This record gives sequence, C-alpha cells and structure tokens, in this order.
Amino acid sequence: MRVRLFGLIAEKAGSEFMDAEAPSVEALRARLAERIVGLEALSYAIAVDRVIIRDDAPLTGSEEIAVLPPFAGG
Amino acid sequence: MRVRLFGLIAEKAGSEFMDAEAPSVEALRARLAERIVGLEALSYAIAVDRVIIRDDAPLTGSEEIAVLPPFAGG
Amino acid sequence: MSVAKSHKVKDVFTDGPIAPTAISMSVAKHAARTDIGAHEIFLGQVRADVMDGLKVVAIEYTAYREMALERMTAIREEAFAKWPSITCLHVHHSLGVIRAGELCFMVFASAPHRQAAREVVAYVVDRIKAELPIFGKEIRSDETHRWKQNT
Amino acid sequence: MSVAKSHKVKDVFTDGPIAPTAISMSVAKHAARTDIGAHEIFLGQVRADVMDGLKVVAIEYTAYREMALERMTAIREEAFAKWPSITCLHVHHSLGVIRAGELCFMVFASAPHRQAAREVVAYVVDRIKAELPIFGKEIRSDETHRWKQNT
Repeated sequence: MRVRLFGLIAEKAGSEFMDAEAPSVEALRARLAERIVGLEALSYAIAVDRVIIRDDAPLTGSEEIAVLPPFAGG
Repeated sequence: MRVRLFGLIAEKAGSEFMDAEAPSVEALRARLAERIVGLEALSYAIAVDRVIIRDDAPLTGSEEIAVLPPFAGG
Repeated sequence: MSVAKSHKVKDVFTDGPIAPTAISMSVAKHAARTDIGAHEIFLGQVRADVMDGLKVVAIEYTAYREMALERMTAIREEAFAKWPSITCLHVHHSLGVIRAGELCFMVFASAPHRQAAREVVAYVVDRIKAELPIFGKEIRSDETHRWKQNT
Repeated sequence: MSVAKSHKVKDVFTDGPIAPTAISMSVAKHAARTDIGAHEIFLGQVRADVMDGLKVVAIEYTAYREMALERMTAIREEAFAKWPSITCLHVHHSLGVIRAGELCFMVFASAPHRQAAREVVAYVVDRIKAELPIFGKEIRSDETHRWKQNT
C-alpha cells in the first residue's frame, strides 16, 4: 500500500509517499518506525480513507492511508 | 433647570429641551409627566451629569439633566 | 494607561453608514503589528424587519453624545483591564439615516491569541447595546416610524 | 440541505495570504441580504513569535486537502444544524508561504441576530484548528524552521 506523508513526517522521511505492507494500523506504525529515523519520538495520527482511526483497525491494502503530524491550521 | 430630551420623548414633547424646576429626580418625573402627553406610559431613565440616577436623588439645579428613552444602539 | 495601547478617548460616532472598505483599511493597518495573531470583528447591519406588513427601510440614529462617549471610555478601560493582552480595540457607530443592508456598527479587537479577541468583542458589543444612550427611529415603507428598543 | 444557504462543498484553500480587501468584498456582497443583522468575522494573522532569540518571519502552510475538505463539509453541516438561523458561513485558509503580519485564515458568519453569528464563528474556528489536517512550518530569521503545533 502507498502511504501519504505530511509535514514534519514527510520532511523526516525525505518523501511525501512511502510504500509499506501491514495488516493493521498498529503494524503500519511499526513498519514506518523502522524506516523513518526518530519517528517514535513524534506524535502522529493515521487517517484511513480520510478519517483518523484507532491502532487496532485492520487494513486491507486498498485504503487511502495518510500519516498526520500535529495540526497547525488557523 | 434645562432638561435635554431624546428620541421618542423629544418627539412627544416636540422639543429637545424643556425648562423645569424640581428638587429631586422623582419631582422632575412628575413635572415632565404634566407637560408631555403620554409620558407615564413610557419607560425612560434620567441621567444626571451623564450618569443614570435613582429617583430619590436630590437635584440642585446646576446639573446636566437628560431624559432617556430605551437605548437602540448596535 | 499605556500609550502603546489605543484606549485613549475617541469619538466612536460617524455620520452615515460604515463603508465595507473601512473594515479592510482597519485590518490592513495592523499588518505591521506582528505581535497580533487574531482579529475579531463584529458588524451590525440594518435589518429590513417586517411588522404588521410594514417593512423597515432605514433606521435614523441619534445619540446623547457626551454621555455615550463617557460610557464608551469606561467600557474601553474595563475591557483592557479584563483582557490585558488586547493589542487594539476600535469601535464605530453610525448616526443619521442608515438604510437596510448598510452597516451601522463595528467593534474590532486584535490580540496575540483568539480567546481574548473573541471575548472582548462579545463583552464590548453587549455593553454598548445596553449602556450607550443611542436612539433608533425605524423608518417604514409607508413613511411612518417606530422607535427601536434593544431587548 | 437548502439551496438558499451557502453550505455546499467549497474549497476553503487559497494560495498565498488573504488580502484585507477580500474582507470588505465579502461584507459588501451581503448588503442585499436585508434579513442579516449581524456579521461576525475571525481573522488569523501570522505572528512574529520569538523563541530562543529567533523570530518567525513566515509560516509555510500545507494540507491534506481531500481530508481537510471532507472535515470542513462535516463541520459546516453541523454548524448549520446547531445554529439554523445562520444566513451564511464563509471559510478561507491560506496555503503556501504567509509572512508575519499577513492574514492566513478567515471565518465569516452572518445571521439575523448577533448571538448565533458569534457562537458559530467560535465553534467553527475551534473545530478547524483541532480537526483540519493543515501543517505549518515556521520559517525563522536565520532560515532554520520549526513545525508549528496547535495546542
């Protein structure tokens, strides 16, 4: 699955996209932490199909997935 | 003393000023009611030196006195 | 009172409606104040209320100016005391005939953060409506009138 | 949803700062809506915060647009449901580099009476800050940067 990265996390990863396979949000967090240095120190949310979702949610691989650092709008 | 009239009360009196002698706000209300037809049916406040004042306040005759119908600003 | 804060005595009254462009000009003047993070603006617009089949076409505002300006100065000082972070506070109220759809009232506050700006505008708007001796004659479509009263 | 009310899906994002004149133009457009009695406007301005002796000179905003617009549509619908008297609600947020002193955010509501306009603007501003995936890179005077975070 292709994961979209934003803001500080895109900067840390050096890219706005990352390909990763994971059967759940929790597993995806582990995959991302292996590949983005310093990620475990950061607070971020995972959005699945444009809704922030709990860590135990399953993933089929066909969803739109995004990694969201803290919001700063307004 | 010269009393300033505003808004609806100036309209009822046909003038923006009225001369009246009264030793207190209460007495002034009675003088005004004798001379402005329909005044007793209206709600209004008396300001003495630009501050709304209680009916039992005494008047010396040298104050700036104003008769204020309900406010409509904003 | 600090000179840097704009709470000196000012005439809040303006003859005729407030032009929409006055709002942009007010906002644009604050671009140099880079300690500001939030502006909150309230605008009052004359409503074409209908009562007994008659529509309000305009309101003619008059005021007891001397008392209104004294009350406004007190409200301004109390506002700055309650919200000391406020950077500026501007108030304008129209006098004379203001037609339905035109602006008659503006309260504009700026602050580093939104909460103070929001709260001070609500406070100042409510106090002005309750305490400033401003009178409004609603002129109706048949040229009769009725005196407005804040509730 | 009623067609008369402007709560259709809209792009709230605009490239670059919000011009002060955009506010006047927005206000002026509502003069024909003579059922409006109150406008409430919130504006966000980029603040030149100083931290560790370094001043913020600009914020570069980016967003996850698809999700932001979905959230905004939901917020707008909930706002109209909670305050059905609201006549219109306009939201604009800047993307790209916005310099200190420039405007990056506008929430503008109109209603017959002030209470609804005031409440809906506070509600919408707070929800946007909390829920829209918008990211801000604070660019400092020495060209380093720091990622902004709403508290």
